[in-house]
This record gives sequence, C-alpha cells and structure tokens, in this order.
Amino acid sequence: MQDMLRRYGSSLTGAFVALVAFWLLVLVILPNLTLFEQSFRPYLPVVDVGGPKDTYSFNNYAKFLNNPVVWNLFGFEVTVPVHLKTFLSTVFFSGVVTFITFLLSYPLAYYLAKVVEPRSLPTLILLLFIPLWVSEALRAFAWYIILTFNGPLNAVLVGIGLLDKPVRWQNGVLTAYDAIVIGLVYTYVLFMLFPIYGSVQSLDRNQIEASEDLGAKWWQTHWRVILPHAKPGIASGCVMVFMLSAGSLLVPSVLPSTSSNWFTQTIQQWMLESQDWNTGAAYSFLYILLCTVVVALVMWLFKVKLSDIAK
Amino acid sequence: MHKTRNILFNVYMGAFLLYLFAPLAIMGGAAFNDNKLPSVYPWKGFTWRWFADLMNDQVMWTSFRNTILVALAVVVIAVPIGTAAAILINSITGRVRAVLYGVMVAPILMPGAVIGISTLLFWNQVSVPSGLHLSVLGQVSYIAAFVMLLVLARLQSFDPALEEAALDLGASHGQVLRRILLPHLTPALAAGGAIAFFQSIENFNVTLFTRGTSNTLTVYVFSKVRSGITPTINALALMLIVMTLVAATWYEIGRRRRARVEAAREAEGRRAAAAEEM
Amino acid sequence: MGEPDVSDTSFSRRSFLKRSAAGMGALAAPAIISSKALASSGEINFTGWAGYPALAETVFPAFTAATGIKVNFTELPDQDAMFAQAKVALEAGGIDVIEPTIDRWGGWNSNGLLQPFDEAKLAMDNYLPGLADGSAGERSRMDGALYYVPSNWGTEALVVADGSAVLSDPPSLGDLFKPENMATVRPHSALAAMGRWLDATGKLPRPWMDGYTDMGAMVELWDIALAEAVKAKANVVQWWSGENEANAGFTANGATIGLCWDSTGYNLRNDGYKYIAPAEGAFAWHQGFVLMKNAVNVEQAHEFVKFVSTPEGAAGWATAFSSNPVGKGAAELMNPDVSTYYNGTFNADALAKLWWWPEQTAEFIAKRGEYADKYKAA
Amino acid sequence: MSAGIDLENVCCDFGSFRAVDNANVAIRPGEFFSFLGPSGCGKTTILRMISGFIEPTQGTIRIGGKDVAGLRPNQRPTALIFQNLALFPLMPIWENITFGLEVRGVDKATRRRKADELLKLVDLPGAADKMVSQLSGGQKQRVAIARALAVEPAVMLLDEPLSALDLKLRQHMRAELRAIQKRTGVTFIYITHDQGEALAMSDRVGVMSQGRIQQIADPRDIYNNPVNGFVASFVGENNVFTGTVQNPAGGVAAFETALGTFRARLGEQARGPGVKLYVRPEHTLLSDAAAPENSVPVTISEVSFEGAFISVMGNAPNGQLLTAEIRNDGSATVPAIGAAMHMSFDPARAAILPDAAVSGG
Repeated sequence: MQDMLRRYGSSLTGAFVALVAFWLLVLVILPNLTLFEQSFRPYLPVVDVGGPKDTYSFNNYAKFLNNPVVWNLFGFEVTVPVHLKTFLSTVFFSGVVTFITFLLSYPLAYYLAKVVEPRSLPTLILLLFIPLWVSEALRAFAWYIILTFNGPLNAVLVGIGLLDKPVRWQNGVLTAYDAIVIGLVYTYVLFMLFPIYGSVQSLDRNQIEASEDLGAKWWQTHWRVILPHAKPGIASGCVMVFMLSAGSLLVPSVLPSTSSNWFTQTIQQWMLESQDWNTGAAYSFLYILLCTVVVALVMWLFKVKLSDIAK
Repeated sequence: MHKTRNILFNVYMGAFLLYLFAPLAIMGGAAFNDNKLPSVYPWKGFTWRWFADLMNDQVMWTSFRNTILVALAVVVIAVPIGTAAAILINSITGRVRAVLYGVMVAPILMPGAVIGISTLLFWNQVSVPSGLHLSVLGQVSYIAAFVMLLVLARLQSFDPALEEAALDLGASHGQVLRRILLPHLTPALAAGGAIAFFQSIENFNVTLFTRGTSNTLTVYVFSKVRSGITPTINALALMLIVMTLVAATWYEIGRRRRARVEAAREAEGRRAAAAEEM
Repeated sequence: MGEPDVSDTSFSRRSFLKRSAAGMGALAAPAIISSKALASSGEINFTGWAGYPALAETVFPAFTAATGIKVNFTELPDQDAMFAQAKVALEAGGIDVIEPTIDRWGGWNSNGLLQPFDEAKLAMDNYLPGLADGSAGERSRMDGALYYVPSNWGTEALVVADGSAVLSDPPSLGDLFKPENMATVRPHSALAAMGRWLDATGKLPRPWMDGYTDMGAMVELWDIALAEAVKAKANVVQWWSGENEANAGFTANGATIGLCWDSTGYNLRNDGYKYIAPAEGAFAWHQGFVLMKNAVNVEQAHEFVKFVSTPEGAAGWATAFSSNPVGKGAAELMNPDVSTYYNGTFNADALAKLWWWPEQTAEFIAKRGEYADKYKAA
Repeated sequence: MSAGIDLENVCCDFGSFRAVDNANVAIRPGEFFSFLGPSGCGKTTILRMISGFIEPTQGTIRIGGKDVAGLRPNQRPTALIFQNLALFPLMPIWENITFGLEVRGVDKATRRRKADELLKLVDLPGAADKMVSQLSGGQKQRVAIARALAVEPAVMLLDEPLSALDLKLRQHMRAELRAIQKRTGVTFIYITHDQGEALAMSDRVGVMSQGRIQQIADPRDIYNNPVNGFVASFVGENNVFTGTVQNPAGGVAAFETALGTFRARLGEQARGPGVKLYVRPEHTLLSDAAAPENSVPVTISEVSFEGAFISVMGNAPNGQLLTAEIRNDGSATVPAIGAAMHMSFDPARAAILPDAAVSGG
C-alpha cells in the first residue's frame, strides 16, 4: 500500500482502491450477502414479505434432504434425497469430464509446447481458439444436431454398416449423462489445454533431454519430469473445467437424457419454475459451498495453491 | 523413434482439430439445408432462405445490437476495474493479499446463475430495476477477474524501476501511469478487452436473470432453442464463425509483422553487443 | 394515424381497411384525428409467449393500425419466466399486460402483482359463451373484480405417429405409457396424465381432482402416479419443455406418441402425425391477459385486451398460437387449415370432455416440481 | 549547476530493522562520492532517501543547502541511474532521453535537438530513433546517463550501474563515467560493492556496514589508513592477528599474540575486546632469515601466480595461514612449497584496529 502511494500518488491510488472497492463490495459481496440473507427466509406472497411469517430458518436448506429416491449404484440400491443424487451426479460427471479433457489435452499440450515447429505454433493456437469464440449455446446445439436419433451420426454409422440400427446417443449408451459429458468435454476441453500448455512450455527443454540422456523411457520422462513440472497448469485446468462443467446450465439443458438432471437445472427450477427464489438462493449457497469443498480437497491432494491456479 | 512419434503427434493434432471443427461444420452446413429442422441429415436441397430469414429477423437484430452494447459497456467498466485490481494486488503482500486475491478470483468459479440471481436481488432491494444495465454489472463482477488475472500476469514482467525512473525524471503520477505503465500493459489490456468482450457476448446465465425485458443474442438463441428453432440459428452461427475467422486472420497477419520487426531489432542489439566485445 | 370512427362495431372493417391501405404504402393518408383516438395513442408494454412470430408480424401491426398504440413486445419462453419477470417489474416497472393461463393468475394476484380491469372499458359481449362467463368467468374474478380476460385457449392431447403408434380403442392417456410406444412428454403433465388415467380406470383411492385442493391428497395421489409412471419410464425418449423440443422429439428423436400442445400437432400435421383427443378428455388450457398493478399504460392496456376480443384480434391471436379464438365471429376469419385441423380432433363429444387445468397454488407447483424431479431422476 | 548534499543524523527503519543508522556526511558540490559496502549495508537505502523514494525515519537531508523533507522524487534536483538502467523499452532512444523534458512540457523540436546533443555527449550519435532492444549493454549504459543528464540535475545518483556489464566493458565505462562527471561538473553519488570501482573513480569514498558509515575518506586513506577492521578487510586483503594491546604510547603499541609480541600503529578507537592487528599481504615481507622484529617463521604451503604479483602462503607454527605478495619483477626468487622461511612487517605498515562500528554503538 505504501509502495502504491509512492508510485501512483494519493489521488490515483484512491481511484484504484475505489474501483476495486466498487467491484468487490457492490458487485460481488453485497449481492451475495443479499442472496445469503434471502436464503434463510421463507418463500412468501409479496404481501406477506416483512410480515409475521417472514422469519429466519434453515427450512430452505433442509429441502436439500427431502424426497428420497432409490438409486442403483453399481448394483447396490441406496436411498438418497433426489437433489443430493443430482448433486452427486453433477460432481461425478463433472469429474469425468475433467478427466477426459485432461487425457485429451495433455498429449496435445506437450505437442504444442515441445514438439511442434515454433513457426506453425501461433497459427495452431489461433485455430484452437476459434471454437472458443462460438457461443456455448451454439456449440452444445451442434452436438444436439449430431447426436439426435435421426441425425447424421446414426446415418453415417448405419450407412457404413458399423451399426445395424440407430442408437439413442442422447439418452446414453453407458450412462444417462453420455450426451452431456460429450457436450461438456467439447465445450471446455480448451480450458484444460491452454493452462497445461502454458506450464509445459515453461519447462526447460534441457531437463527433458537430461532425463532421456540418463536413460529414462519416454513415459518415465513424462511421469518424473514433465508431469510434476506441469502440475500447477494441470491443477488450474482441472479446477477450471470442473467448475465450468458443474456450473453449466446450457449444455445439460440442450443435451439432456430422460434421466439426467444437473444441479444447476435444479437451482433454475427453484428460481424460475417454482418461483421460490429463497430456496433457490439456499441451493445456490449449498452448491458453492460443496463445490468449494471439492475443489479445496483436490487442491490439497495435489498440493497446489489458489495463486498457482488462476494464472 | 522420434520420427514415428512426430507422425503420431501430427495425426493426433489433426484429429483433434477435426474434432473441434467438425461439429461447427455440421452446424454451419445445416444453414444451407432446405429443411425446417436444423440438421444436415436428411439433406433436402441447398437454400439461402435461412440467411434471408435471418436478415429479416428484427428481434434477432435488436438482440444483436443489445449484445454488442452490453459487451462494449462491460469492456469499458471491467478493464479499468481489473487493471486497478491487478495493480493493487501486485503492490500488497501477505495475508491481506491472499484474502483479496481469493475474493477477486471467486466470481470466476461461481456459477453464472448465482451471480445473476444475486445481482438481481441486490439491485432490486435498492430499487434499481432489472435490465441490460444489470446484465452489465453482473457480467463485470466476474469478467473483471479475468482482466485482473491477465493484467497481473503482465505486471509480473514489469520492471517497477521504470516507474521510479520516470518519477525521478520529474514525471507526475498521472504521467507515469499514462506513459510508462499503460503502454507496458497494452497487450494485456487488449487481451483483457477482447476476453471481456467475448465473455460478455457468450454470457447466458447472468444475462438470463438480469436482462429485465430485453433480449441479448444468446438469450434469444436459447429461447429459440426452447420455442421453435429453425436453421436461421445455424445461419447466424456460421456468420459468427466466418467473422471470427476473418478477425483472427487479420490479427495473425498483424502479429507476424510485429514479430518480424522485433526479431530484427533484437538481432541488431546482439550484433552491437558482439561488436562491443571485440 | 387517426380514425374517423372508432366504434366497436366497425372495428374489424376499419382495421381491414387500414391494413390494406398500409399494404399499398398509403400510411400517410390524411385523416381526421378524433379525441378518442388521441387518448389511445401511445404504447403498451406487453410480455407474452416466445415463438409465435405471427403476433408481431400481423396482430400487433393490425392493432397499431387500428388504435395508434405501439406494442413493445417482450418474448418469454414460458409463464414461469413471465412470473419471475413480473415480480421484478413490480418494483421496476416496464410491464403493463402479461399473458398467463387461467390456472395461474390467482397465484400472481396473491403475490400482489395485479390490479383488476375496468369492465366498462372492455367489451364483454364480444366473448364466445363459456370463455369469459360461466365457470371460466368465475375463475376470472376475485371478490367480483375482473382480473383475467381470455385471449385464446387450447389443448394438450395426444400427438401420434400415424401407423407406428400403438393405440387403444378409443385412444387413451394410458397409451403414453405402453412399452411399445416411444413417448415425448413434459414430466409434470405426464404425471397428471398417469393420474387421470389411473382415476379413469378406477385405480385411485380418491378422485384425482382432490389433489388440486388438498395438499395431503396431492401427496397421496401423486405418490401413486409417480410410482406407476416410473415403472413405465423406459419408453420416454425425450422430455420436452417447449415447442422446439416437442417437435424434435418426434422428427429428430423418433417418438411415436406424445402428450403435446395442439401447436405441435398442427406443426407436424403434414409429416405423418395426428392430433387425437384421448378418451379421458384432452387437457385444456385457457390463456388470457392480466393487468400489472403498476401498469402505466392502463387505457392502452384496455384497448389492447378489447382488441383481442374482436373477431379480427381473436382470430389473429388464435392463428398465431395455432389455438382457438375467444371472440365471436373469429372462427370465420381463421385460417381454414387451422379450423379443419381442430374440427378433425375435437368433435362435440371431445369438446364436452375437455379437462381444464385446475388452479395450482404456488405450494402445489413447488411440490409438483419435486415430483417431476423424482420422475426425471428415476 | 551542481549541489552539495548534507546528511545529518539520518536514520531509516523498516519495521524493527534499522537499515541506516545515524548517517552523517557532507558531500561537496561537483564531487564524485561513492558509498561502498556489501549488499544489505544500507547504501541503496541512503541513495533512495536522497532521491526521495524513501523518507528518512529521522534526520535531515539537504540538497544544495535546502531541506528536502517531504519533496517527492519528481520535485528533487536529482537524477537516478538504476542498477538495471530502467530504460523505457517501448520508447525510441530519443524519447527515452528526453522523457524528463517531455513531462515538463518541453516542445518536441527542442527535445529532439536536446536528444541529439546528449547523444553526442555520450558518444552515441545516430542512435536517436533506435529502440532499446537494438542497443548493446554499453550503449544502453550511455543512454541511461544521457537520460539522467537531460533534466540537468544538480546531483546524479548511480546505483551500481555497471554491475550488469562484463569486466572489460566495466573498466572502460569507469573511465567514461569519470570523464562525463568531470565534463559536466555535476555531483555524482555512486553506489557500489566493488572496491576497485569505488577507489578508482571517486573523489571520496564512504564505507558502510550494517547501516553505519564506517569511514569517509579519499580512496588512498581508505586503503592505507582504515579506521577499523571492517574497512580494512572489506577494502583489500589482510593478515590478521588476534591478541591484546600492551603499553600504548604515542600512537604505537605492543600487541601480544600467540605468535609473539608485535609492534604496530594503534588505531584511535582500538580498545577493549575485538581489537586485532591487520597487515596487508603486499606489506608482508618474505625472507630466508628471521627479521629483527615482527617476524613469524612459516612453512610455505602454496604459491599462486597472479600475473602482476605472486601470492605466497605459509603456515605459522600455530597453524595460522599468512600471505605475502611479491612483485613479479624478477627481483625475488619464488620459494618452493615446503620451504621454511620467515614473514615479517614494518610496524608503520601494520595497524591495531577495532572491529566495525555497529548500530547503537
């Protein structure tokens, strides 16, 4: 702060602080406090708001544990609240998306950082960026077109004889979330690629050569030298992709199966369909809280810090 | 050994690009199919009518204009905020920095719906009506964080001695900012502006809840998806992709020219240094 | 933009004249501006359903031509979104008239969103019998004041693929749950369909309608319907929540039967699909206008609502929605295609059996959402 | 125009750490003054206090007799040359040089003229329109000097500006800097940890350690008459003996050590514990036979050829390693390793000195 005052003088420093304060207070903290406060109040007709029924309670949060359904988990039937099931599915399949995007991205990141000719690199990166500029709604919609029962994918696969009859891709072959996973992977794979690329790129090529020179097999070099170096990038990509996937509303809405439900859809349902903004607020907070726990756990496991991540 | 490896890598890269572009191509292709359901299959003949429909879609054009206005407003607000935040976070240390940094980065990780809802509720309580202005504020709340990260990264390559040198040479604080810091940050500011612009255009969740009665393009597209879609959407997507390609090519040409100039300068610097040692 | 004569009887003639005049580019034709016309110039902020472009293309221009009032139209995909928007507009303004269904406005009113219409400024005689009077009329009022005025009405019934759907004789809501059929449904209507089917076949301990007035009965009945629906869920190939998804459910995803709006049946009528009223009676909805408590263009709102009761307005509205008009004399002005289509589905018997969606309280809707969740999650 | 600088009881604390302790120095107008010391000794802090980037915790700084307390860097008649030069990479050379004029509102044509003038002064004509990346290290150095001179400062502050250059170029630039200083007559305050640099260029040198100015003197005095052990050992090499002072009289004393009692000059502050005897290797004589006084028998353990001189090391009977330097002029024979010889020194060339002055002392 002293340093800032010296560099920019009191009026500029004041302006900077004011801008940041406006952002964090007015745009971030106060709205969330409002939401937080609302989440403890009951959903009431407008005329009753502020009346005797308008008291604080945990009732909205308790709804998360209502409505038990039977869930078949690897052959075991367990009874869980329906929204908990939705939440766990969201977390699990966001994890699946994260893992798949990692598998797809890592070789490519390595290729871009260490294999490809430096001359063609900028062009390649630019090419990779282009899909990012096409809106998420349209990207998800592209997959909707592809995966429909009477769509091009079935037409091609049946046409060349790989399938003898069309498959309901959107309703899932492996799980009810296949189409959503496909859509999310497609939508967010680049958010994994670029952070990993960034961290692999900063690795001194001599280290790779030294490892090879010392007799390491290619996979040993990756496992012992490159992966550990790329860890912050990987963690960064993983957290980004995980949070984006879990927070996506468009993709699960455009590519649902008959049994899929994403937690954001549940929140949206409370907000828009049931008009119960208070429970919606409570669910939003549960969502943030639980996702933060998941991310914190991953960061703790990988021993990375928040400042390593958002780069 | 390395040769086969490189071939494998190239094949993989090609396959990946195919994977990225094939859906876009299929979606684009559907824009020319004379079939009221947007798909390339079954192919019912080539037509331009979806583009004509698009041109006549007044709601779409209003939404498009709104989208651009919102995006510009977001850039104008988020870039200064993000820059100020980066400068602030860069000049403090310790626990306060960690906490502040956490608060700043958190909105990126927050689901858009939550941002939209909380923005709506808060401004409602202070009697500000919803509308595109709230969409701008809601979007700024997390887009500013992207700008902050970009500018912060650029600041880390900034030599603070440059500012001190300028101050020492008699520059006022404003002059230091204008002549020294901002020129250095220009690439990050441009990138931040571009990211802010595209993030805003792309935004759905925040806008959906805050827009009041106005439409933006993504919200309009989504409402189309819900309420009766025709390949005009594909025509729109294709036009956006083409515009992106043109802009990207233009940028790339400019970048290559700048890179050549800088490389020539550095070579001269090295030659001068070599001459000095003799 | 004035009109020499604005009496109700000449409404349709006048606007037809005006429309043709506009079509010839004669908008600047001189006219005598009456004080009445002056009073009704201005604008109205109308929030309605998205995806019915004919509203903006034909009906609003006709209304503007007739009255000089400009319509600012906000499209929303469903009435949940409308309600959300209305809650906001109560603070912020920006909406005068909205178009919910008859079963929902009560909840809107209890949230303090609405004010009653002034019947003197409407033309209640314009309406077809049974739509604004009788039981529907009662459901439009609260303490004698008129809060809801109809705009059009329609049905949710069976859309079936001609030939490939396996139907009972007569076709029944139960056909939706036959394993031989592939279905596209809305989760909550499918549960209601299951309930009504079970009710009709005598498998419920008490009437299905009880669930709409008593939350205890609701839980009891919906639990049963849910359990049965879950057993039959395997044949659902797609959920729909809007027109596009319903369409795609058949054309893109190969459903053979669906519980869908009449508009879906109409849109698919030339692609080998039929719209059939089930033996239990089609679900019917009744849609209309409500006036926001903080509406600023109250006069214009009444003009607008009244216009939709005229033959021309009602016909235009119903055509846009591929639904049925509320005004007398409108049927003659409708697209013959639409009337043929309706008459093909609804004979006198089917009309008599129409099952109007009962009023659903906010509590009911929230609970219904939970059942829909469980159904989807199963 | 040049100005003198006075530091009176200047202290600077960073939290509980005292970076500069009670500095007192009067730098004369037009003087080339160096602060010499190891890193962390506080010399850069002094420089930054003079330039205005840090305010002293206490004490007074006067530039040209005027108290500058509260004046910001851009209000002081000083120009700082940064360790890494801090040239603006996005401006062409001429804009770099005249940036100080630009911010004072000087018009472009005048600035351009001034830039060409200054470039001639620093021997870089024709570089005006180049970018910083097009220059070599030495050329950048000159641009930095030109930029500082452009604002016609009364005082130039140089923060180890030569440290990034290689040895040859560094020596060349020393002479250049000195010449520019003489030409312009501006007061130069120079910060360095390189004793060679400080001794070669400066009119006077202030040696610093742990926040204290240990000694201010001309280079010759610093080397020949260090006031304490720190100065003696930071500036040049020494053979050091520990022991106790006996019979001080008239600036001379006997010094009792494990290797016998030596006679040497007695420093002013040399009392109490921590007092040692310091002898430069080049003042240490090597002979086959024992000298009459101050002589130590040694066994030669290492001989290293340094070019201009030969460094000979021997072990004293108690194991202490002593060094003598003999000139490589062919006048002395180089001893063989293992030879038994004697090292001795002239009492006038040896000094009994206290440890460094420390904070609070």
